[in-house]
Amino acid sequence: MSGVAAFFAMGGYAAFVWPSYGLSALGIGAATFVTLNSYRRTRAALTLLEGLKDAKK
Amino acid sequence: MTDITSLEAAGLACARGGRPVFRDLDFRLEAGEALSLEGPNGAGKTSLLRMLGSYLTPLTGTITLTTKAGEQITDAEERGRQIGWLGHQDGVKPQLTTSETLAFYAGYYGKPCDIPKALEGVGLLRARDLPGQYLSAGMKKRLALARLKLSGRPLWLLDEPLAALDVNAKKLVADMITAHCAEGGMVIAATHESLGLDCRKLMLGAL
Amino acid sequence: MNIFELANPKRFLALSEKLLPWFWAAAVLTLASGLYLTFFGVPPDYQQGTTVKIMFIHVPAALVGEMAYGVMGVASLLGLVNRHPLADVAAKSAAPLGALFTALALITGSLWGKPMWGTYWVWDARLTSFLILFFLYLGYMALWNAIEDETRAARAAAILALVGVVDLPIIYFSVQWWNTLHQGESIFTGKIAPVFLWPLMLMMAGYVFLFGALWMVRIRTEILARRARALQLQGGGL
Amino acid sequence: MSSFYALLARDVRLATRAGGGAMLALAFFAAVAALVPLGVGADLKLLGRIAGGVLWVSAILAALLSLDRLFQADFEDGSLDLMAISPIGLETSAFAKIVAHWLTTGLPLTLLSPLLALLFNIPQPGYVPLILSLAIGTPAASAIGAVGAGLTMSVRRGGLILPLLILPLLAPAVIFGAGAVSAALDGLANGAMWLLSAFSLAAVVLSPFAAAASVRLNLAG
Repeated sequence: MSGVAAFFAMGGYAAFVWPSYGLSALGIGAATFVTLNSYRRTRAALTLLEGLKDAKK
Repeated sequence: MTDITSLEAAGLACARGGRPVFRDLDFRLEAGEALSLEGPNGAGKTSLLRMLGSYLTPLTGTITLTTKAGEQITDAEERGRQIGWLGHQDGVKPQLTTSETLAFYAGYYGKPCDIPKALEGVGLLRARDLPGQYLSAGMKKRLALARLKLSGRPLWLLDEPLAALDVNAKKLVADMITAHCAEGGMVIAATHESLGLDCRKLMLGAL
Repeated sequence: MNIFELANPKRFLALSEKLLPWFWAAAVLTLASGLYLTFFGVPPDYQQGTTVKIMFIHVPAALVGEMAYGVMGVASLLGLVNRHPLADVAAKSAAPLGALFTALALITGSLWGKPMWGTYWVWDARLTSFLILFFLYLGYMALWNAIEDETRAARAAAILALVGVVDLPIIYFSVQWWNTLHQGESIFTGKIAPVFLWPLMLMMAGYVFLFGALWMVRIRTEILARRARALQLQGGGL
Repeated sequence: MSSFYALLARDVRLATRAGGGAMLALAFFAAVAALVPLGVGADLKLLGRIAGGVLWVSAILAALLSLDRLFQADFEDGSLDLMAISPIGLETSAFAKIVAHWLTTGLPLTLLSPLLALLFNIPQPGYVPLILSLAIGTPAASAIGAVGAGLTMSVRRGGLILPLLILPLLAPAVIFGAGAVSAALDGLANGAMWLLSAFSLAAVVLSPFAAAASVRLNLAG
């Protein structure tokens, strides 16, 4: 078995190691994306509102 | 009963859901005085009453009760024990009869009283064995007035006391307030219509 | 004059502005090096074979899951004691992250248990405690959105978090006691070979920095959202 | 102290009168206990082993049924405002309500449990520990449940999320309670009853403060 294949085989436990790393990466990735995205959207909405408020003054 | 000589409110401010309701409110009430809070809806009448009643913590400002011995009470819970509260709802349980409700409050406030006489005082003697669920709004308010009277608390806070009352019930409220003030008690009422007695007025909502 | 602006969050916004880049950098660095060591630096465990690699993401997730609840407890106490709205925002922002990491701990824990005992769920003392912790998070978040009024929801959730923090050690003890009663299998043999220590430390640091960064961003989002809402309220009045 | 007993007596009377929660909890407890063997099968030996756990869990669930109205009813009809300014204050009033709730749900459940234990064919040594553990454990359900009732008081249909808030917190009670029963059946003396008493005592002593705080925050709403 070539080095790469051996690496992915994880000593026969691939079915457990990779899903746990995969799911963790998925969970953390999703959380990071949602968090950063909602921050960006909220800041955009706020700058819009503040722009509106200045325009009204 | 009347060991409170004055109520002092200084710099009171209140906000609801992020919007200011009133601010820098000052007033003073002496024993024997009645004060009527007037103003449009949303002016903060009920909020002010709930602040005085120790339910709502003021955003800024202080409320102080001075006792006959000159002691200053500012702690909310301690102030609460000087207050007779009459809110929108009357604290009447549907399953308990009028005398059972009054007997409970007599025991709960630790003020033993002659139940039939107290019921007669508010014109509810006929309904002494009527369960709460059959009482009309006016009768429930009368029962609440009887409970207010037996509580023996010096500072009465009344939220819309005249709502849902017929003419002679309104007169009953006016007589009770006058009698309470005569005994050195204090009354603050939030109301839309005049209480039917001469008393000080405090306009809210002029923000 | 608005309740949420009263407690001036400008200081926090400025502070987190400076800290965030460092947190992100630290998180990436420690996680990258930790993963590298995990996959290339560490020999398979003589007992568990390569499944031991799951430990390097299970233990950090569990650590952050528990730490987040502690953080929520402290923030709730500050919020209740001196009515500081920023503390409420901090507690509210930590909960979903804590729940996520606890869930990851549960998932990786059961995946780690499967090769050992043939079943995905082992009533092991630690896993059971994490399961209960996960329900505490669900209850906390459910209470937040059950109450409309913002300030009341904050205070109610703070009380629940404090009751939870007081009860948590008792839950851990009772589960431990219950586990000895039923002699459940335990995944963690307790002693960790020194060679595993370095990657584990790195991964734990990585998860903590990650939590810190995500937490700060969520707090900033909440502050800006409340300011936007305040503007809309005032906007309506103009 | 007469205020304490006045409130206690009133709450007991309200719970036992029409519309009160007392009978509801008993009926629910009996229904769940009768339903489990239908699901699990009639193997008496198995039922005997799981009886402690099943009866304990269903007793706790039955106790939670009537909890969401513990403060909500008084909140809606204005009695809670009066309790907040009563001579004994909210903490003692909350304690009185917890005791009243236990008298009208926890105690009846405990008294009914031996009867339901018959359905599960619990071996003879299991009866006394079952009754004792329920008698000691159900006050913790009423106490911590009262905190949940205070927290969800202003929530429409607060009763739905109350179990989610409370059940994780009651895990130690279920563990020690059911543990005490199974310990007695296995002839072990592992102090489960003492641990249960400690947990229950702590819950009953501390909960009134948390419940009063949660009521106070809702009154300021």
